[in-house]
Amino acid sequence: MSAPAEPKRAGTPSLRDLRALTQARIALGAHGAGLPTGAALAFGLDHARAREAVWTPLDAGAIGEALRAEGLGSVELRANVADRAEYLRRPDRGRTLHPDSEGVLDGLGQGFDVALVIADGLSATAVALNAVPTATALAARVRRAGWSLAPVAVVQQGRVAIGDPIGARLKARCVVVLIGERPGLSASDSLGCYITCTPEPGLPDSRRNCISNIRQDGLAVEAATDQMEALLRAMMAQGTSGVGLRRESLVSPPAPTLPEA
Amino acid sequence: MSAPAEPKRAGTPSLRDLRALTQARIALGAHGAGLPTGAALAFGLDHARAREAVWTPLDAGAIGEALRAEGLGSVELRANVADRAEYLRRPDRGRTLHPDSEGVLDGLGQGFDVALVIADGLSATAVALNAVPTATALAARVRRAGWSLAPVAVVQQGRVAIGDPIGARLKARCVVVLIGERPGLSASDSLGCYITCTPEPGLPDSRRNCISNIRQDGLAVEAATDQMEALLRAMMAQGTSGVGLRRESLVSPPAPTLPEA
Amino acid sequence: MAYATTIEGTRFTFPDLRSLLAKATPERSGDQLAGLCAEGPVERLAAQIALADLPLKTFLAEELIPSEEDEVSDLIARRHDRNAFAPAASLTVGAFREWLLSPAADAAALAALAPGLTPEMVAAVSKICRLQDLVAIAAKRPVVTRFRSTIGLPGRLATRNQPNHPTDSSAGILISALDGLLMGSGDAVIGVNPATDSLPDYIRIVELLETLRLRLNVPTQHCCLGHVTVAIEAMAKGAPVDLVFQSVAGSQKANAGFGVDLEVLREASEAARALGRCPEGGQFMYFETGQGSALSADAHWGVDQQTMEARAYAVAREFDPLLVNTVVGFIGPEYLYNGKQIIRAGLEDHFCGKLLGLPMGVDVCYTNHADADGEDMDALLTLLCAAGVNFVITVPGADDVMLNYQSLSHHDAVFARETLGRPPAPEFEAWLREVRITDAQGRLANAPGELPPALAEASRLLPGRAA
Amino acid sequence: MAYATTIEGTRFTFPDLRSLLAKATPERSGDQLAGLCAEGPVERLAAQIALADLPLKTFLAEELIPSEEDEVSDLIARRHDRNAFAPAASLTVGAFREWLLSPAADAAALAALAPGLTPEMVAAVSKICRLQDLVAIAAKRPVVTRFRSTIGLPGRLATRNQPNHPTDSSAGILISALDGLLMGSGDAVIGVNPATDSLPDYIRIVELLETLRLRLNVPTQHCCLGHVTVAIEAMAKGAPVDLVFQSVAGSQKANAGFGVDLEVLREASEAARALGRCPEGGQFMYFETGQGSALSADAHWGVDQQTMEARAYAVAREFDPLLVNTVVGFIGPEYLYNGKQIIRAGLEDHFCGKLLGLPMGVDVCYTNHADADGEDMDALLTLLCAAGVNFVITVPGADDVMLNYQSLSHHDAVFARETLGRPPAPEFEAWLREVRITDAQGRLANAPGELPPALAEASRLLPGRAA
Ligand code: B12
Ligand code: B12
Repeated sequence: MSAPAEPKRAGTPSLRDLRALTQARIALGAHGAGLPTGAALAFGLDHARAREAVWTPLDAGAIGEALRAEGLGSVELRANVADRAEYLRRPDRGRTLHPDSEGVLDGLGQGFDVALVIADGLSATAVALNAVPTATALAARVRRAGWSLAPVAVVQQGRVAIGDPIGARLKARCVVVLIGERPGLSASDSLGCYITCTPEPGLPDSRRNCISNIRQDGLAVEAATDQMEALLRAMMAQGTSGVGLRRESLVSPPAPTLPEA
Repeated sequence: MSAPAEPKRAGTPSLRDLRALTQARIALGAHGAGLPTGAALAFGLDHARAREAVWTPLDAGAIGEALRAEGLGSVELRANVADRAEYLRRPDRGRTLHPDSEGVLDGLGQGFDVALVIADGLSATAVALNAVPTATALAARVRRAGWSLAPVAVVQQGRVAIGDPIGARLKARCVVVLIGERPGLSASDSLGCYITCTPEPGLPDSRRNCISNIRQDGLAVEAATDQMEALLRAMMAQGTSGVGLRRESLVSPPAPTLPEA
Repeated sequence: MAYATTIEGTRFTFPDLRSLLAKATPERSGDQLAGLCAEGPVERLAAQIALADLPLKTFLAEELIPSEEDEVSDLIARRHDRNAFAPAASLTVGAFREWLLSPAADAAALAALAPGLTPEMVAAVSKICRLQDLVAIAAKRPVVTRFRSTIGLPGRLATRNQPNHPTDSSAGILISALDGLLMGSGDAVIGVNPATDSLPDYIRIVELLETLRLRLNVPTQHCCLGHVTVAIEAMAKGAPVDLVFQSVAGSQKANAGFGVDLEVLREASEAARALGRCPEGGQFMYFETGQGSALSADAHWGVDQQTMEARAYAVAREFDPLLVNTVVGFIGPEYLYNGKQIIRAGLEDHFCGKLLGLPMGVDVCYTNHADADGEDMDALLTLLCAAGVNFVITVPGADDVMLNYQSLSHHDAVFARETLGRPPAPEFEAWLREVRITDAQGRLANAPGELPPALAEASRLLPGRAA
Repeated sequence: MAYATTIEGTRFTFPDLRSLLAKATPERSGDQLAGLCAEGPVERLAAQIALADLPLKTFLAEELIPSEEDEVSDLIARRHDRNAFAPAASLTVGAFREWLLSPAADAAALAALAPGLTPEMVAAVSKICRLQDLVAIAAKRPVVTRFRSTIGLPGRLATRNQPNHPTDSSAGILISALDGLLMGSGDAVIGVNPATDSLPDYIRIVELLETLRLRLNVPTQHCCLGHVTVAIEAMAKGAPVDLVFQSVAGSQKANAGFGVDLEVLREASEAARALGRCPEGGQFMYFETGQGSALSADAHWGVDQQTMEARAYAVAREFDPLLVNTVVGFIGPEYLYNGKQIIRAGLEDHFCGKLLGLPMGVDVCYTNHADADGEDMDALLTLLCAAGVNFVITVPGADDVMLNYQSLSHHDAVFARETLGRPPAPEFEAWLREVRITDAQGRLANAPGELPPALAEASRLLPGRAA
């Protein structure tokens, strides 16, 4: 009385054997149109977890500690948002600094080549896991390139564009925002990187460049910072970023090597 | 380009001419399956209004005043409910008295033939419009029948079964609850009447009798109190109420006279 | 017996079957009111995972409400058919869901299995089904009944024409019924909820509906939805009672709250059969149910409202009904808080009823104290049509002026016919064409409210005309 | 010009057409975010009543965004066809709704009217339509396009197979695409959103998809959803580009936010035509849109998000696309807060697109920061199938592992085929049978993940096998 499980035909391969090639939920099986019960319940549980991840708060202190351990100075800021519920409904507020945070920046000096911002975005988990290693690797490259780096700004309740007022206030040539991407069902640890040249409040997203899916099963930190450095070099050279940036010079990520089946 | 409006055929009547026979939304017309725009928007507006009616608070003071003007004493009580939102989710609480209200009853004496309760239920509007006239007419009948009547209990956030603890505390032979029925789309002024013999907390609804739709375009106050009196007489005689009550003796409402078309 | 599951190191335990079922139920205000629901999504998932692993036959070994104290439990136990159950006897709830979805579970297999299923089994499996599963499975299980019309044939949708009036005015009822017929509604039943509850009114109403039916020769049945005890008295006096109606619930105590028990239902059913109005082999009982009614009567025994609802179907099933209708959004937000809860509950009820072999209809409806609106009903109607619901309720302009709630409009049935492609019962469909209410394509043929010539007869019923 | 209406003594005024439209829009978090929405249900109804009385032609006289400052407005004005509009020229918005619902508005009439309609007109009428109206009207308006498969034929549903991978791994994309094909998904397009944005990756991806298509002989088209400027470069290098993709929005400024304008879209379209891959008379542009993108780019001009969305369709219409896809729940709760808002928005977008003559598909989806779940998607898919949607997106197990959101699963397409009776594009349907992915009834024929013998060829594409 259970769905007929055909004997595996000799010679023809099954996608099930190749599941390691992607995190995607392939070869789940089906009963009529329905998912197997196990897969359906796993989906429900993953959904509950991913929703929780959105609401998990950022431990900014811990990030600051970890940065310090890597020899990086930092300051804590917050966007002009009351709480997480408001954050979700008011992205505009997540793009501006809280009045209390504006003063903090003024004491840091101005005119850096690169400003680095770490913001919770939609996943504090992604930031907790991946922001410090990424920031550390990037800082090393910045130093090697001979650029000046502002103290890292760690922002609560921030959106991508929070980099604009921060970068502008620091009069940075480029601002790099490392931010928690919205949590997915299979991964809530994905970090996004958005880089903007001559940041100022009100810039459109077409003025930024993006590197996405930085996480353990996604883009590795080394490959990601490779791309960041290449983008920064192009921006410094051309004085612009976003769709106007010529990309010829950029390294393309190494072609993924296919595991043997 | 508008839907073909067929010429009215001579001889065959149209329901449109007979709309006065019911408040129901008959002969609205249709475009395909759709309501005419006017009817659709009217529906939306009526829905918004009906939802408002649910949330309108009862002016218990005004009810007390009006009862006094008719020569009826009353007390103000409230059910054990924090606010309207809780009222909607917790009907169990609307069936018990707030601790503050229990003492109020103790000062009123005990052993009445009839206790009368006016409760907001789901429509304070219905109570504001119809409760006092109904209570006044019923009180006159009670007096004429030679029964004793307790001071009227005016209850905020009450459910039908709030009559049980009130009636029990007053040791009333019968309790009559006049309560706002849930507001409909066309009428939010409909009053319900629920009568219970030898009330005590925990009685099932099958132990009550109900007279419903008391309002201007529904059951008239005179006809309603006629039925209430008949029910009370049967209950006093048989010592019970609800599905066990023999109904032969009850008056049936007068057959509605059909208006000429 | 206790049930448990471990999720990422956290152990969740459920002391008994009742709590396992309750915690596995999707969020619902009624279970919150009863204090039975899961604390949050993770506990709910844990319960669903444990429930999926439960052997189906556990429900035969462990009663939710003891038979000794509840005649509904007793009925469920007595009527269970072990032979019919055999093919599913070794399955867990989770594997049962998979089998139900598989092509093996076709109409014949599902019909054969029905007597082997208990309400608790179908309630349990429904709790681990998504809306889509509830639709896909139910769509494979037609349940056909007949009186003067044939209801529940695949691809069709019948309607109850519900011409209520706040004072039961004969003219008001009549004109509303006619309005519905002119919109093509009424093949399941023309059924009036009486505002009054007296015997004379009951008799007056059925006689009125009988006259309407005979004059217009409508191939349908009628009903006054008074209390079953009133129906019994009316039948004794020779009133033309087509269908006997009663609200029923899932425990003896809840039914007592409605003033009924199995005995009185049996008496009513026999009385109706004796009238001989229904053709041999046809059906003539009409039941209504709805999640929350047991809790409302304080008679739920600590069982979640959806399982209690499925138990009500065991009561209905005992009497081979023509129509079973879950009035899903009717009671209010204390049981189903918003459109989302109403939509799911409607599909659950339909699914459970169908698996148990009942001719399920749904009153697609909401009240003004719930957080729901007509658009939620649009969604539910469309989903129910996909699931193959037998019938829905329709009233003029979606507004029931006596019961104070919004059901579907007769217009919505037109939508189901014209857009979703669900014609009414074949006898009624033919009648609609014959009297020219619809054209050859089954579309409404007349200007609103106009009687087609073939119904001139009806005009004589109207006030101010010779009768 | 100001607009006003009086309800029971209270006068409601709306200073201009923009505010009238915004206040008439059903509740939506994006309009709340923009500070444009009605204060409550009564003000909303007042706006809807005033809007219903507005002559349709007002939208020709009064621009929401001035043509002088916005090339989308300019496009709308330039392309408006007064002759086509003539039959509706005298209607109000309310009467237009009634006509759309009436049988007179059949497929031919709706097709003839389309060039006479502007986005603002269809947005306006959608605001006074219930879900059911949106479904019933759209269902009467098939829009058919073709490349290797024919998409949008009445009664059918195509799917985009979306095999995304977080690092664009060739093997990961390939296996996911195959998984989808084995579930019967991919007749609208096999389309990858690249995680990377470099030209070499773009070219690698289209070459990979082209190999897959040729080896299996699948009658479909493929697409890499990179930025249109990258597509132009790739075409210049001779990459096998079937479809040119771009996200578009309803104002010049919003498009600038996406890094595009009409000029670059035209350039891309001409480059793709020059490749000659698409048969004569076929279509090869693919656009995506979604409510909220204009506001997100601070480029909404004080216009509500649903009207802005309809304006994006004017951009799409200019380039005779094969596919237009509204990614309805994709962005997040700041624009569509919950399942209810997503469901309505999906049906509005489909409706508006279809009335304007576009081959509308919908990405039935939600994010984890929205208050929505898979059951809302079940409802939306069922409603969209009733409305005749051209295609939906499907991914393995409903989980897009790169874009971090939940779309439909390939399984949901099986539901649409088997329960809702919507087969795929005829060419693809035949292919599925031929290679034995489906049986004679169109049901899935294989155990999960198993390649049928006819697809043995595919196995050579897999890693670790000879290519
Ligand atoms: C949500 C989203 C969008 C939304 C953004 C609106 C919004 N309010 O969130 C919409 C649908 C509008 C969008 C559009 C596009 N997106 Co997008 N988007 C995403 C997604 C799924 C999540 C982003 C996220 O979580 N951000 C974190 C939160 C906290 O940030 P936020 O401040 O709330 O939102 C900002 C960012 O999302 C940013 N953003 C979003 N997409 C893009 C793309 C680029 C190139 C840039 C610079 C910025 C940017 O704009 C938002 C408003 O400031 C990512 C995938 C991922 N896994 O991250 C792709 C992703 C970032 N987008 C991508 C692309 C290609 C685009 C488009 C260029 C597509 C196109 N061809 O037109 C457009 C243009 C965007 C622009 N404005 O310039 C790519 C970027 C590839 C790359 N390495 O450059 C990604 C990785 C996915 C993909 N492969 O398609 N996108
Ligand atoms: C809601 C409702 C119900 C719900 C009640 C559950 C609930 N929690 O609300 C349900 C669906 C269970 C129900 C069932 C029945 N109802 Co009823 N119900 C109504 C309705 C639509 C609204 C009532 C209302 O607004 N109450 C006000 C609020 C504030 O009260 P409450 O404390 O929250 O709820 C209590 C009352 O609603 C009461 N109640 C509800 N119906 C009935 C019926 C009778 C006879 C009694 C005594 C009490 C009663 O029970 C609730 C719990 O204590 C009315 C129609 C109307 N316009 O009023 C019909 C109405 C009162 N019901 C009616 C009937 C006939 C019944 C049934 C007997 C039907 C049947 N044949 O089985 C059953 C039995 C009820 C019982 N328990 O004894 C008739 C009464 C006719 C009469 N004059 O006696 C009415 C007028 C409608 C109708 N004509 O069908 N009902």
